[in-house]
Amino acid sequence: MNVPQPYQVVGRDRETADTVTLTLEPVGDPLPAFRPGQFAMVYAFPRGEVPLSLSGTTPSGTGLTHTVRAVGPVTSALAGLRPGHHVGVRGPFGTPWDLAAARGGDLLLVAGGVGLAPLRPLLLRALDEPRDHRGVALVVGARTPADLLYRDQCDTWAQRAPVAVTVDRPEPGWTGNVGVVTTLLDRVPYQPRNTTAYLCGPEVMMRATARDLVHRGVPASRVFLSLERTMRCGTGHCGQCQLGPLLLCRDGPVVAWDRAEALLAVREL
Amino acid sequence: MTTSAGFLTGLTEPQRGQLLALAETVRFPSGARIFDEGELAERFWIAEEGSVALDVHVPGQSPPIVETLGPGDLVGWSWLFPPYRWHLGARTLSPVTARQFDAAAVRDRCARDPDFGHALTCAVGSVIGRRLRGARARLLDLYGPPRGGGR
Amino acid sequence: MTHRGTRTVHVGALSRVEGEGELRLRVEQGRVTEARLRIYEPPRFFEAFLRGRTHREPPDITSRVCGICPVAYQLSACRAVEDACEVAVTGQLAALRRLLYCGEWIESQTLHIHLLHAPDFLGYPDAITMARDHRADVERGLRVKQAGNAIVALLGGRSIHPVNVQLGGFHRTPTRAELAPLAERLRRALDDALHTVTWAAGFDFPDAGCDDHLLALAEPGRYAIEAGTPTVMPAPRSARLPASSTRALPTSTFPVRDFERHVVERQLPHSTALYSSLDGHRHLTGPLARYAVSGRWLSPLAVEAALAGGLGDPRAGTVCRNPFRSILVRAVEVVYAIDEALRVIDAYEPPPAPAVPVPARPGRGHGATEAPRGLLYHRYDLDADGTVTEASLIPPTAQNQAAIEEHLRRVAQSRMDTGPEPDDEQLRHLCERAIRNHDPCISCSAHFLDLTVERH
Amino acid sequence: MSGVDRRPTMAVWKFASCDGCQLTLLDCEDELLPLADQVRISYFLEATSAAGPGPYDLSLVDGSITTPADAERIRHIRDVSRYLVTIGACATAGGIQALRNFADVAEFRAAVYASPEYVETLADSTAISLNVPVDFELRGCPVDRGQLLEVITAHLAGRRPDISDHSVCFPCKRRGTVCLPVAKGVPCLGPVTHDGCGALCPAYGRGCYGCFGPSGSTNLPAFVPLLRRDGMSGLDVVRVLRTFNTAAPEFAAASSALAEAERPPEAGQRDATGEPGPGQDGAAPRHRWEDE
Amino acid sequence: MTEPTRQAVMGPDGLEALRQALVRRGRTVVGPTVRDDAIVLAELTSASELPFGWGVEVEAGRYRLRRRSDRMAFAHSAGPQSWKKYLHPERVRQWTADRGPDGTLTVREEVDRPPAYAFLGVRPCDLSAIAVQDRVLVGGPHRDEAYRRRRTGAFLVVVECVEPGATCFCVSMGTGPAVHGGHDLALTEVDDERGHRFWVRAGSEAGAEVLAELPVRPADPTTVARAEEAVTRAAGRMGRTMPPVDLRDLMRDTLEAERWNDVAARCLTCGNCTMVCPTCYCTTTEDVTDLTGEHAERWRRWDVCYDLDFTHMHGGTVRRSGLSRYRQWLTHKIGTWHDQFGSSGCVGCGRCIVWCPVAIDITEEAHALHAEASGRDAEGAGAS
Repeated sequence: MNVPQPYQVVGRDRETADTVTLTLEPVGDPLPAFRPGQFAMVYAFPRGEVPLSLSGTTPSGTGLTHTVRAVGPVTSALAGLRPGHHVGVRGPFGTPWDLAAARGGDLLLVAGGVGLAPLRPLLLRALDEPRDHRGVALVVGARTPADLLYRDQCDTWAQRAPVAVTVDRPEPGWTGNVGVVTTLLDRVPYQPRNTTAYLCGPEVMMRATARDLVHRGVPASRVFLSLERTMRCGTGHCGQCQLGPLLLCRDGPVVAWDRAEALLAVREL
Repeated sequence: MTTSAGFLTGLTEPQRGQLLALAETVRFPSGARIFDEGELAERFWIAEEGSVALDVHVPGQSPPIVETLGPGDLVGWSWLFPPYRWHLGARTLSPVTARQFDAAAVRDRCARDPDFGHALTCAVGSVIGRRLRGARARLLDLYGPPRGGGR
Repeated sequence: MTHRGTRTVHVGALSRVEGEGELRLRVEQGRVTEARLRIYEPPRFFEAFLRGRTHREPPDITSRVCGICPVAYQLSACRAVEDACEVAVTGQLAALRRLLYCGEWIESQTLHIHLLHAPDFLGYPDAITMARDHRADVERGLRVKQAGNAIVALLGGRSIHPVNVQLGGFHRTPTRAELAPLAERLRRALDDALHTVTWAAGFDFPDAGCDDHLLALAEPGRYAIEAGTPTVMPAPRSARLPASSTRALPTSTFPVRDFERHVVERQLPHSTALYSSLDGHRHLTGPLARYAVSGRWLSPLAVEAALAGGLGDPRAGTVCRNPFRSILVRAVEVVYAIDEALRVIDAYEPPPAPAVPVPARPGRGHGATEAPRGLLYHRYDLDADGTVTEASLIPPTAQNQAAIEEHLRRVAQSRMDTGPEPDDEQLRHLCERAIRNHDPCISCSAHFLDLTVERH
Repeated sequence: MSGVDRRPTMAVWKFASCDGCQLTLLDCEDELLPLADQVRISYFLEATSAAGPGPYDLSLVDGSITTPADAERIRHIRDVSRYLVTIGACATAGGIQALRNFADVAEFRAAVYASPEYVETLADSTAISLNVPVDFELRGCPVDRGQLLEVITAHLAGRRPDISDHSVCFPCKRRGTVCLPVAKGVPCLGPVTHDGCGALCPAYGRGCYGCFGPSGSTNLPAFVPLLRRDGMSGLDVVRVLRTFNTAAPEFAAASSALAEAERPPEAGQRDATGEPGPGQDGAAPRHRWEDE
Repeated sequence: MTEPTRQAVMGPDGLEALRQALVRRGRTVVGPTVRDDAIVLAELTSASELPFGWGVEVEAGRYRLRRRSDRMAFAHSAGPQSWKKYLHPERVRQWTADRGPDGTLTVREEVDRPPAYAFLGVRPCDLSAIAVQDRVLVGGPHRDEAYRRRRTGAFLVVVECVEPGATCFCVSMGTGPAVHGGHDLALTEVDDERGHRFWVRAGSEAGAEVLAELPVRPADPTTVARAEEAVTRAAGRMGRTMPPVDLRDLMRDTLEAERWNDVAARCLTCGNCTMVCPTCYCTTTEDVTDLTGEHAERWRRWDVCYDLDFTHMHGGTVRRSGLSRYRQWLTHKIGTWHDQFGSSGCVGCGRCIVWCPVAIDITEEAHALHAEASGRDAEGAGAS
């Protein structure tokens, strides 16, 4: 059955001025388990649906965590929800982050803006299973310090793994880095040839980062991007999320750079 | 796209030796002003430890930071091109250790050794290019609220 | 504030009328010396830009003069151009046109009765507020209106600016099967419409009369709608204002082609509408005029409705001259239009072609039909390839404007004469009611009311 | 009604137009009373004598700007409206009265009025959006009832209205109408015209005449030859583009280019499709005071 | 129990018997018929509504109905509509949602009960098109239930093609004019000196059962030979071809070709080609609400990659230019469809050519891209 299942908001954390993280628990039977990188179609009654990537894990195992930025009518409605409110959820859809590709090597996570959200469950899993990898590093770019997601958690993560953060526009009192996210690629430790990179952020930022990483020696097949196009159905039937040969709701959103590079190079593909 | 793994990687081993021979190691405490906008660019640095902020003087504000630099980064390039004046200011955000160069001596060396001069100019050019790309990327305000849609 | 002396009362932005206008009354020492209906609806220059268009275009273009009665414009335009091209549309195509027009009568007259006019009699600012206490009456009106719109939408494609009318007939004619569900709906609407007559008959009507010449099309044998000959019932000779119900007087007629010789438009500074007069007299078109010249041709069911509504027997020559009672005449006309629509549907056989050809030829053509608000006249001059070289449109409200102003003056004066001088607010309310009696279509006249009462 | 009335307020305004678009609201026979339960109709002259004060949550604007006083009035309406929707071709593209933009308005006025000096008007009829910022534009001459309700219900629900910008061909094919130009050689503006009517004319065997204006994606230079193939003269094409959306930029550009190419040696003033007049040479409307 | 008849010959009266046999099975029988100057698909209340003696003349951007000199019912190429009209309807409600007074959300899946269809007169190219849509809509991990309910058990009567149109190229796409399975019954129409008749074969058990109820005679060698000959002859009379190359490679390698500018200058982006295409399946969603806002519905309707909204993201439209939208359609249809669904999306029916108002021809564009690519290869070879 491909209709939204009712979920209840059980937690709501304000991340930034326009972004909140919702924790949802099923009202009835839970949907099949979501893996990091996959997304749900989340329905805000009565306005409509938006695709939202999983942004965290819940202790119950049946819950879902989504971080949503209010940019349109549906996301604004979602961002305005309070515990007890209901939403509809369909999923899981799409490809997960390929964590197996990184086994034994370094993990480099590069996030831009709200792109940190889909990477968070991957980071948490990697931190929980340190023996599977050589190392984990996180690089984060944001517009301003106030736009940084999960700020407190970043500090906690930084105690367990190298975390580098930069902003485009500092605010008074900001003592961290200023500049584009690619300038941080030299500030965290990883062995390029033995690294798997996971990028999520604006497409322009991911393209520049992927090129820089490949230039440094990270294999293109191990640079993963989470791509975005219009999605209506999530089930591969509406045709709207096509990127050349890819149906991003099915063959994505996570796509390796060796596939994505040529596609993203063609304008308006 | 060039790697940004340190300014010196743009030079060959011998050239690197030639350049570093002109350097002395200096230390700045945290919060020290290294240079200021408009001053004559008589020296430049390659950061080894610590963090340097490039900033600009705006009346009535604490100087806004344009970009931060870290280990391996070239601090200052205005010394290479006329009018040899800093177009931004630089101050340390932490204690900084850096290699310091006398600009006139390096320019003189470039003039006498065109191969060295060419290599150094390319290395500085590559840094300028990278900073220009970064500046443009930030100009796009990629993480900002979506625009242009309307519907 | 009430005071004797001279004052100006201004009714800005008339409500529950179609289009924009205002009203100004000048009162000097208890005498209403001037009543002006000022139409500030901006001019749109239809007659100017019709020039240079082809002869096939006036029906669609002139439809846009008025979203309230687009069918009236389309069919007056068709008749005028067909007249110029010497083509007559007859038989089932003519019957379908009448059916379409019945649709517009039903929806437009019902709109006026239930949504615009009735709230005046029951004391509400609008039908929506009225619905709180009289929901069934408002809903009944909406049902009848919907039935009228259903006719226009089926035959015309949509209820406002229908797309299916063309010179010579239609683009596509319906099958009998398509009309069948319409008939079903109209039969239910007929009961509702009869109910509306008796409902409206219960309203409290001020005593009033009018001494205008009455002008309407007449077509012996049936109530004129989409065709007919201009027919005049003169004003009673008596110096006294006639009572609201009078006897019919002998009528005279003139051919449509002579319309502009009899009805002359002139412009006054205060208005973007044009005033017109009939052979130098103030005249009135619309339901009272139609009922006076064509009442005897109403269908038996409509005559019964007229009797039940207290309008007297139109077959015996009873004429209604009370503008306040126009709501009853409209309600009877709605009954007639539904009855007539059912008759047309019953007799319908699909014509062999949806339209007859109307090849261009040079000449002048005249067309007049009975829009819900009154007689609507079009005239076009065509050149050899069918290009329109001159156009003239005379809408009912422009013809009625002088009469409306006179009614306003009298209503206001009568109020002054029969009690304590009313304050501005009371005068405003009274004047707005008086205007709504005529369902003026200001958009049409754009060529129309804020009441300014000057009290000097 | 007891307590605070929390219903959003709605106002309906009229400028130069035939009234048809605001009448569309009264034509929503099934929805009118339920709608009045959800919104307070605060200002709607055609329907009510009770005029509530602003500001208004939702303003529907019918008609185009053609007089100096109206240009002033629309600015006031914008000031007192939270969400302003233009309804119909007049408000959205200047309407048929924008034919004056291509002609000499003084001559037009003289042609209609014996005493033109009494009539105050601007040289151009302009869309509301050329005068004040507009939140949503609903097309059509007249607007479609269903679309009007969609805009209102979407506004009430905080949804984006489901109003497509695509061509009339989309609904035409969806409803299974046989393509008139292809199967019969009948000229049809469907491929360049904005959907909204649901492809009404072709369903009645008539070529679309463009009453919803240009679609979101037109290619008129490629389209005009198709009309010519199907038997229209250059002047016919100019006429059909210059009707109810005459001043819509895409239609105006195509009709002006064609009119220029088709101009007879002596273009008389009687040709309503003649040269582009003042106001067509730039995007911005130029208000000129005709009566001083 | 006797073995059901697998092949036979029947006269034209067999068509009405066939229709009735299908109606007796509770099916809604749909087939071609003449309406509005075209051969359209509609429910048949009598086999006499089939277009006996009607043919069509087609060219790019042009379709005209014409009288034939014979009685053939299926001697016409594809019309303006395809079977997706029934299997993948233009607008379907997917669910309704209500919010209770306590804020609880109830979503009900729409489970409609479509008629059991029987399609009479499916051309082989269109049979392939149905197979293509099967792969798209019910062949993946998620199934489109509205499609599945209509498709499951639809009875398909294929009529082999003996009269291809000037815009046909099923031979290039390997989908016709002969039928190669996937049908319940296959007919081949013959009208010669021996009379007007149909060679009938059953392609399924259900087909065989129906065949057993029809007024047939044993298949005679002459009829079979005439029928096979007519189909073979049709294969040689295709009005169009595709370039004899791997179209998937061609599309992948020509994304930046000059030719796209040329076709973009002509394309109206009106979307007609996708609407008439029997395989184009794209949809968009509508979330509609009632006035109270307490009841909402989700509808799905056909959408088109030519629509600016089709690729609208919060930042704007991805495919803004007409060029990119035409390119998306063509490269998807004959190129990336392979990547996505394991076959071409084009079956060679020619509808997009006929119903394009400005006569853009998919085969001409493919040839031009091929020529441009070949020219470029040649240049490249010369230069090296």
